[in-house]
Amino acid sequence: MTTNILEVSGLKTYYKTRLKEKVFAVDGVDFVLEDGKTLGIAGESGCGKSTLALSLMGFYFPPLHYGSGSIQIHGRDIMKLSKEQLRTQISGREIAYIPQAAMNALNPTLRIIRFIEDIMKEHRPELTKKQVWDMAVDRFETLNLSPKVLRSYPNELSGGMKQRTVIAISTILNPKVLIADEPTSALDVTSQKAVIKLMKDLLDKQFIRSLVFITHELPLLYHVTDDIMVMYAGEIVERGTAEQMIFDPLHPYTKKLMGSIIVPEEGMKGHKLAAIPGTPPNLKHVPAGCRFAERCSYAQDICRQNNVAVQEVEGRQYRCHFDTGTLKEWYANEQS
Amino acid sequence: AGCQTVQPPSATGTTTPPAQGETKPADQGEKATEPATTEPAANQPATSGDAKETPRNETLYINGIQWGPPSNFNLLSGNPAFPINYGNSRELVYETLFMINQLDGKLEPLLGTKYEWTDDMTLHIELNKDAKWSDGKPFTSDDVVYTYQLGKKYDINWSNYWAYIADVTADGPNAVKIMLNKDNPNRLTVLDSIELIPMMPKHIWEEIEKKSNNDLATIRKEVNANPVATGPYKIYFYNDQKITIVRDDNYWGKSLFGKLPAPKYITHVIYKDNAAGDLAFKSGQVDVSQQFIPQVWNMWKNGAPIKTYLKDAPYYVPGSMPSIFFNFSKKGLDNPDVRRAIAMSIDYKKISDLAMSGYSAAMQPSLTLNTDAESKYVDQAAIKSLQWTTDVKAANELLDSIGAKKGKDGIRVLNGTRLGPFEVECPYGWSDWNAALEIVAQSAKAIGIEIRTKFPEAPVWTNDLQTGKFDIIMNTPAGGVNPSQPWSRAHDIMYSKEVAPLGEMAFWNWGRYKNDKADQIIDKIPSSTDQAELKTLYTDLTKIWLTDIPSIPLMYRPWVFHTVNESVWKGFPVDGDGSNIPPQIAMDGAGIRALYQIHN
Amino acid sequence: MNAYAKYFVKKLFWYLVTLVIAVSLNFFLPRMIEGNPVAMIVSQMTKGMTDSDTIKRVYETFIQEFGVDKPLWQQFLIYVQNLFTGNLGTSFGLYPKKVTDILASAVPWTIGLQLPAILVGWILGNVLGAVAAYKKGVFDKVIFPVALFVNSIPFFTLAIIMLYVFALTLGWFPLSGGYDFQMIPQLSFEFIGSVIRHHTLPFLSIVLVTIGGQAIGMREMSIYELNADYVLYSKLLGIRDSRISRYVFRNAMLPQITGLALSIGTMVGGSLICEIVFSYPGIGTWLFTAIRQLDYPLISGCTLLIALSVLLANFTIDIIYGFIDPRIKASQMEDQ
Amino acid sequence: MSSRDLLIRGRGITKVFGYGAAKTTAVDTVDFDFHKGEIISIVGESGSGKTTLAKIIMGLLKESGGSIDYKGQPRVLRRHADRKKYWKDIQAIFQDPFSSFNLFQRVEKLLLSCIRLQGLKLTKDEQFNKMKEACSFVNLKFEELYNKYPFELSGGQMQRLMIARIFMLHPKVLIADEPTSMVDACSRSTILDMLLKLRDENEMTIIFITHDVGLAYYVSDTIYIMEKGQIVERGPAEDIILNPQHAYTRQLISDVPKIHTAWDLG
Amino acid sequence: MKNSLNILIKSPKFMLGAGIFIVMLALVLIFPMINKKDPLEMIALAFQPPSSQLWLGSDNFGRDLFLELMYGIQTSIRVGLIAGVFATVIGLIIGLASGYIGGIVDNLLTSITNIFIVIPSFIILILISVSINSRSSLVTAIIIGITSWPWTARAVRAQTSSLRNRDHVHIAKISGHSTPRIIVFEILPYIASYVVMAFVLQTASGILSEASISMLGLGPYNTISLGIIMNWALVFEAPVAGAWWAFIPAALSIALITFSLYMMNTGMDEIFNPKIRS
Ligand SMILES: Nc1ncnc2c1ncn2[C@@H]1O[C@H](COP(=O)(O)OP(=O)(O)OP(=O)(O)O)[C@@H](O)[C@H]1O
Ligand SMILES: Nc1ncnc2c1ncn2[C@@H]1O[C@H](COP(=O)(O)OP(=O)(O)OP(=O)(O)O)[C@@H](O)[C@H]1O
Ligand SMILES: [Mg+2]
Ligand SMILES: [Mg+2]
Repeated sequence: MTTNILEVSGLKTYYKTRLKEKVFAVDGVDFVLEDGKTLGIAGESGCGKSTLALSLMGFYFPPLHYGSGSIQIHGRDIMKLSKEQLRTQISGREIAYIPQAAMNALNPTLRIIRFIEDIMKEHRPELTKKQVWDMAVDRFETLNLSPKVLRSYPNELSGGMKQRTVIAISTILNPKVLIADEPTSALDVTSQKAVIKLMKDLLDKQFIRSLVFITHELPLLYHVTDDIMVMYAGEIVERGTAEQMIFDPLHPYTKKLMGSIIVPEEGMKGHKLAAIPGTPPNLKHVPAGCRFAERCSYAQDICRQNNVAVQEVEGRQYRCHFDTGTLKEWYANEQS
Repeated sequence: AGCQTVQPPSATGTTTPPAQGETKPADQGEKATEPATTEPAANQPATSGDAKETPRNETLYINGIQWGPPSNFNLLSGNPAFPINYGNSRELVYETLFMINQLDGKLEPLLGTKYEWTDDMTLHIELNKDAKWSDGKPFTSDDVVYTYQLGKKYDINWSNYWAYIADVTADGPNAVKIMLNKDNPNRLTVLDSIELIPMMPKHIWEEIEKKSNNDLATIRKEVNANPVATGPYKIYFYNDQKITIVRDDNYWGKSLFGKLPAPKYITHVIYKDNAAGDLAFKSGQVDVSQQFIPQVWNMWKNGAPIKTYLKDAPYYVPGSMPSIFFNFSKKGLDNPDVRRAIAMSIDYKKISDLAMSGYSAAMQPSLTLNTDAESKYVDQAAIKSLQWTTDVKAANELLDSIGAKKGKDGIRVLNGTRLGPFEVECPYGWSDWNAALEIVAQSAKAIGIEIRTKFPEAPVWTNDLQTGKFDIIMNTPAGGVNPSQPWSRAHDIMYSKEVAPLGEMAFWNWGRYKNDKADQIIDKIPSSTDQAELKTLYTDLTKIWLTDIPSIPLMYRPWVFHTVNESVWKGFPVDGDGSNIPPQIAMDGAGIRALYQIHN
Repeated sequence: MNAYAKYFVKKLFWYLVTLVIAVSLNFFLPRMIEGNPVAMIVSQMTKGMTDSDTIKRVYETFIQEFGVDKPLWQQFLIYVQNLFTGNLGTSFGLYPKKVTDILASAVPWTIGLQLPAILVGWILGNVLGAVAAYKKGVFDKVIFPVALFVNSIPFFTLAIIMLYVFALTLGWFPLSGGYDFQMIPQLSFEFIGSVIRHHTLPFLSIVLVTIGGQAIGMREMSIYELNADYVLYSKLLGIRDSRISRYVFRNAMLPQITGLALSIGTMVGGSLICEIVFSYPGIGTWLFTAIRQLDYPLISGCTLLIALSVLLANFTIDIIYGFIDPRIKASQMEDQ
Repeated sequence: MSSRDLLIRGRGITKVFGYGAAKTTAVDTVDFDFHKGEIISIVGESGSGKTTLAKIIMGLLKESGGSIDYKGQPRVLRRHADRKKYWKDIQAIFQDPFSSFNLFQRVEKLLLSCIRLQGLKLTKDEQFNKMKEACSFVNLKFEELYNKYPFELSGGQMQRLMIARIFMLHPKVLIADEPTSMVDACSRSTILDMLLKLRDENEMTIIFITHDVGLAYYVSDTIYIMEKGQIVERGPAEDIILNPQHAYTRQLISDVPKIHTAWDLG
Repeated sequence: MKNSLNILIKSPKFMLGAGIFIVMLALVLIFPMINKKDPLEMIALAFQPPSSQLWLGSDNFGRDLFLELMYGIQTSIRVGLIAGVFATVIGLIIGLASGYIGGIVDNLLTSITNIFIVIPSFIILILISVSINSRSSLVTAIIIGITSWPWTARAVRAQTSSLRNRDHVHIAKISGHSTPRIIVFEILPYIASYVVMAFVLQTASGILSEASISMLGLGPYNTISLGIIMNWALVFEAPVAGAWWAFIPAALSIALITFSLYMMNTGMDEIFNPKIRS
């Protein structure tokens, strides 16, 4: 029997700019994550992926502010907890985070092991230094990192090592949910592969139960996650299994996105890429109606007027006025 | 070699390391073998109980004589520290034959009892038989002869007297004869010498000479931390912040003065600047101040027991005449009418009021000071018509009359030469002089002459002064109170013989003024004995000076300031107390008598 | 480490070059002044003399003794030669004192005054700056501008105002000097007490200005550090604020060590004004007197001491720095 | 393809940074032959020397060894005039769009300077039209952009503007150093399409620098695989990708996640 | 840029600083036009306390201190500005040359800069001031300027050498632009805000330096500056005489000007720096 480990509903968060305007970068997001499942989030740059990741942590630092909605971990709404409860009970233990820029995520003047000790002092104060050391060595070794790394300063590590170190640190408390914000974007393909393997290992060994993986690299998500969500302008536009999303997209935006994938495979050369004209809307003034309408080649008047509700078909959700049949027909026509 | 700091043994008898870390302890032993220190009291406080500080009521604090830290107490070094400094007939440690009294110009007996001219060329001096050195040895004519001879042997402070002296010989153990040089007889300077040359012990310095192979450069390096001398005090302690001397209770002069001086200790505190010294003086930490204190009357406004020699302005007895000198090679300034116009434009009252806080009496331009001792040399009525007073209108008229017309900028042009900008120069920080020159510059503006002030560092000023690198420069011609005044002042202002050309160093007549008549008179005065003749000579000389105006005196200034704070020591001499003790800060010349008069 | 050693060898070389230039400047700059220090001494010696020949002879003996008759470059060679034997020459103004003796007597006073003052001022300034950045509010809006204002008062003026207010008007502290004039230096409680009482006011004045300067720098650094990624990451791992602010404080403070090094290095030179105002018997007072008297050997001696201390402090800090802050070490290596 | 004219030829190009122990050989005896109208990709992992090689070709870095012929003649860059002449034919697009723009110059000024660079004397209207044409070519509305500062644009817009610039300049050679590394997949395909279009219209030689094997395969005629400063394999794109010979090439291709073939994580 | 100017105006720190500075500047520029008297004229007795005629009393020369203060502030600001310009321009040129040209030139210039940083500038300032014969306020300002450029040079160099590797500079190069053009159009705008801030700081420290060396008696001759007013007050022991008015107003003026400049700098820093960092 599956339980929902993470349940998000109606989450809205915004940035307050210097000129006091509100920019809703996450604008009414609902989703559930089942225990033991992995979820990918994809989308164009600036669509709010990183903001969503941060918002899920329950901590808000200016200029990011909480708007409304709930985030439940094992049915417990973390937005209703006090800051102190959140810090001691949730952060790092229940839900952990891998930042987008792992390069700067580590205190440059602290040896890795000292940082781990500090984390343990907060969450597992009963452990001795020796126990912490053993634990860290153990974990680092499973991630193919030599214990020497523990004694290093961050700047003594290469980019790939730093990335893996951050992953190790984020998961050292065996959090239930791990949120990884583009953990491989700064790495070359070889290191990327190593990191992916590592995350898979962590899941296999059940150090983490569930994973939210954020990236704009669709082929990567295809291999890593069970489900994929596509975000556009602060909203979720479609969700389905990885298989479905890559080979059978419903939403026109997803469709275009999949059309722009380039991989070194036979037949790729000369294959016509799908181009999306224009740029995503400015989140300061989102257009009424479907946010993608402006760039959508199938858009009709109703798209620009009415708000679009999420449709659910066979366990898949998508945010479009048109039913699956219409969409599939259009896509088929295009093919020919 | 020499020990630089004298350390008093501490109360417990162990030697404490000196705070300044300058001393090589080994030197102590070396010193002890010298005859100079056979008397152990020389560097030990007399009371051995608590030696941490000298008791306030037994110590006289003074300031304003020594500015830098003391470097040595060697008269031959050229720059000995307080209380040895040469040139002020200082009588605390070394003593002179006679003491000058600033008030009446008379020489009072000290080591010498009597002097007389036995003939035109011979000065006979009798010495005090009681006098002895602090190591107990008697003071004899040999010491006097030796001291004079040192000046012949080496280039030292009193070497120049040998230009006028043929020989100095002993006349028995207690008398000496000084023979004048036939080619250059100068009675005045010889009289200077007997009140200025400090007597040095032959038995000590012969040794030092021998040790140094008669090489002056080596002798100069002798610190002489425990000088053997005849005076009432001995060096007790010194470092960079103060010099303390202690009374020699075996002082021979007890017989001369009838008692010992009152203060057991005299401490000169070395302040970094006037302000620090004045503050200390105001608060009673200093008893006698030789500093220029602006608006001294403020000091006693609140009833503080502070006094000057004179109760009212000018408060101090004048002793010198700081003046500005013109460079005779500068176009514009070479015109006597321009110089006269400047002289007439200057607001002397303002200089006295603002620069000197009123310490200078009304200006009566002359080569003499307006004191009883000097003014008698000149026929005042004869020079009256030539003397200038502040009169801007007349100055302007004078300039108009010689055809110096004002240009667009308000500055006059004389025969194509713009009158200005001329720089007027004196060392920075000599505040009364700085202010005086600011007033000169302002005054000149009113008659269309542009004068700018320039206040460089003292060595730069010295250099400019001597090499003639100036337009107008301020300096005191022959300061000091001694028997050769006002001759030496006139000499410094006007004498052109032996003066190096511009660019080389001149030691007087810095503006390179030249007047043969004046030279003749200056040559003649020192050998003249007839008072009437002297008066004519001085009057003629003054007339030349008033006509040519090579210099303009800006103020009368005391040679030494003498302000006392009587919160600890009382009974300092003041004008009209009948004591006839001159305000020579209780340690120069006859002023030393004050030390016997003061009390707690 | 090898590269690191090389870095220092290179650094050392440049410090030596700097030293050579400083020594030359120290020698030539004062001698550019168009004055004649010997004439000064001689005019003092020949007071009242009316015979030019004698005066000239006196003058020439001194010229020879000080060697100022030789061409400048020859004097320089002699000077450098003497330097190697530790001989800084004889002072003109304090003839026949040795320059080394004068310096030796002054250095303890200067260090005794400056070192504690700089350290205390530095620590207080850093704390104030950090608190202003972290707590904001009163600290940022009131205390910080006040520190800035104090820093805007010329030190000379500040010291004099303090002197008149606290010493003259209120009489809390003595006016000037290193100790009571009645006293004779020795190791007794009274004397040490006196030294301390005289020490307080100059000490406080230095502390006051040091605080302002350091607080400004520290505040800026702290604000910068507070925005660093590692702060967010540490928070999301549940590390408590107090510990994070320790990270920030430490990281912001490390660059401030340069400031400390510079102050310690310029201590001897920086003491000038304070010592002049309080008539404190240190190097600064000596230097100034020497300049006033054109006492070449003493000027060169003082400035040499100053240059040496600055170089030494910088070099030491360069070395220490590399060990305590890995970031600096990395950038030092990059410099190569 | 060999039938085409040889445009740039490099032999034994080497670049050494630093000296002594700190010496790194960033480019190590590299040979290359670029033809007119050819699209070449240089592929390699981070630090393999791609950018260094590109800069040498651009004439921004001086090679430590080897020789480059341009249009059959040895390339001379000694004097500023020589360089100016060479640079007339060459243009570049750099990796980071944010650093490629002078943030203090408006878009309009950037494009105007291209017109000036070509030495064209145009009236205001002509200038306007030309700029508008360039922008519409890359799918941008000039009217909306011209008085904006670069930091008011999105990354994708910046990249496209850079290409509009190339379109106005018509260089003979374009060197594009990871021109799409900072943009996401959708913008990437737009940009690539435009570049290909440019080549077709102008017979332009394009040198692509990238670490993305898929992209190299998609756009290029010829691929050079670079590892540690050396070219380990070169040839037609199809051959290299579908039939890699060198072990390094094989590994590179296998490390890329694909969608039709399994991704071996073992 | 208009945008950042707008934001600057919103910064209370900057506005406070600019306000104080402009008010002072206006006062000292306008007052001498109304009161045309010669500030050097000695019209009263020494150290007269403030009264209705002499608003700030008289100094040791009997001059009107308020009038002197007006001219003194003018001179001080002028000296500060000239020193600031010199320091900034020298620092900018050396920093740009060393950062942009690189290589041996960079090594050489950097070493020179470091040497100047290490050799205490205040001491050099004093030594040069002593050695110079004719000290006008211009000469003083220039001396201050040429002893205080190294920090600017260092910072400009750091920024330039990172800007040099920015791609738009490469593009400009490939476009055949000349080096001066590249420096002026591609590099200068980026460091402009920093240079303005450095200039403000240098001006402030120039004013402080002038005050310090004038108070040591090494300032210009024949002018009035705030430092010189304080110097005379000290030389004539105004504090001993209780004449606070000869000293405190000048001290406050300096503090106020410098403070206003510091505030402007802090305000600008908060506005400009995030941009430089991002
Ligand atoms: N500090 C901020 N202040 C104001 N707006 C911000 C801030 N940070 C981000 N935004 C805006 O929020 C939106 C979402 O940003 P976010 O970083 O979440 O995007 P993303 O999907 O993670 O993009 P990327 O793929 O580039 O990482 C963007 O449009 C951006 O302009
Ligand atoms: N200016 C330089 N000084 C010293 N070494 C350099 C310099 N530029 C590059 N290198 C070195 O040369 C090698 C190749 O660098 P290059 O930038 O050409 O790699 P790249 O293939 O472009 O890598 P990336 O994909 O990360 O851009 C690297 O090891 C780098 O450290
Ligand atoms: Mg993101
Ligand atoms: Mg690269």
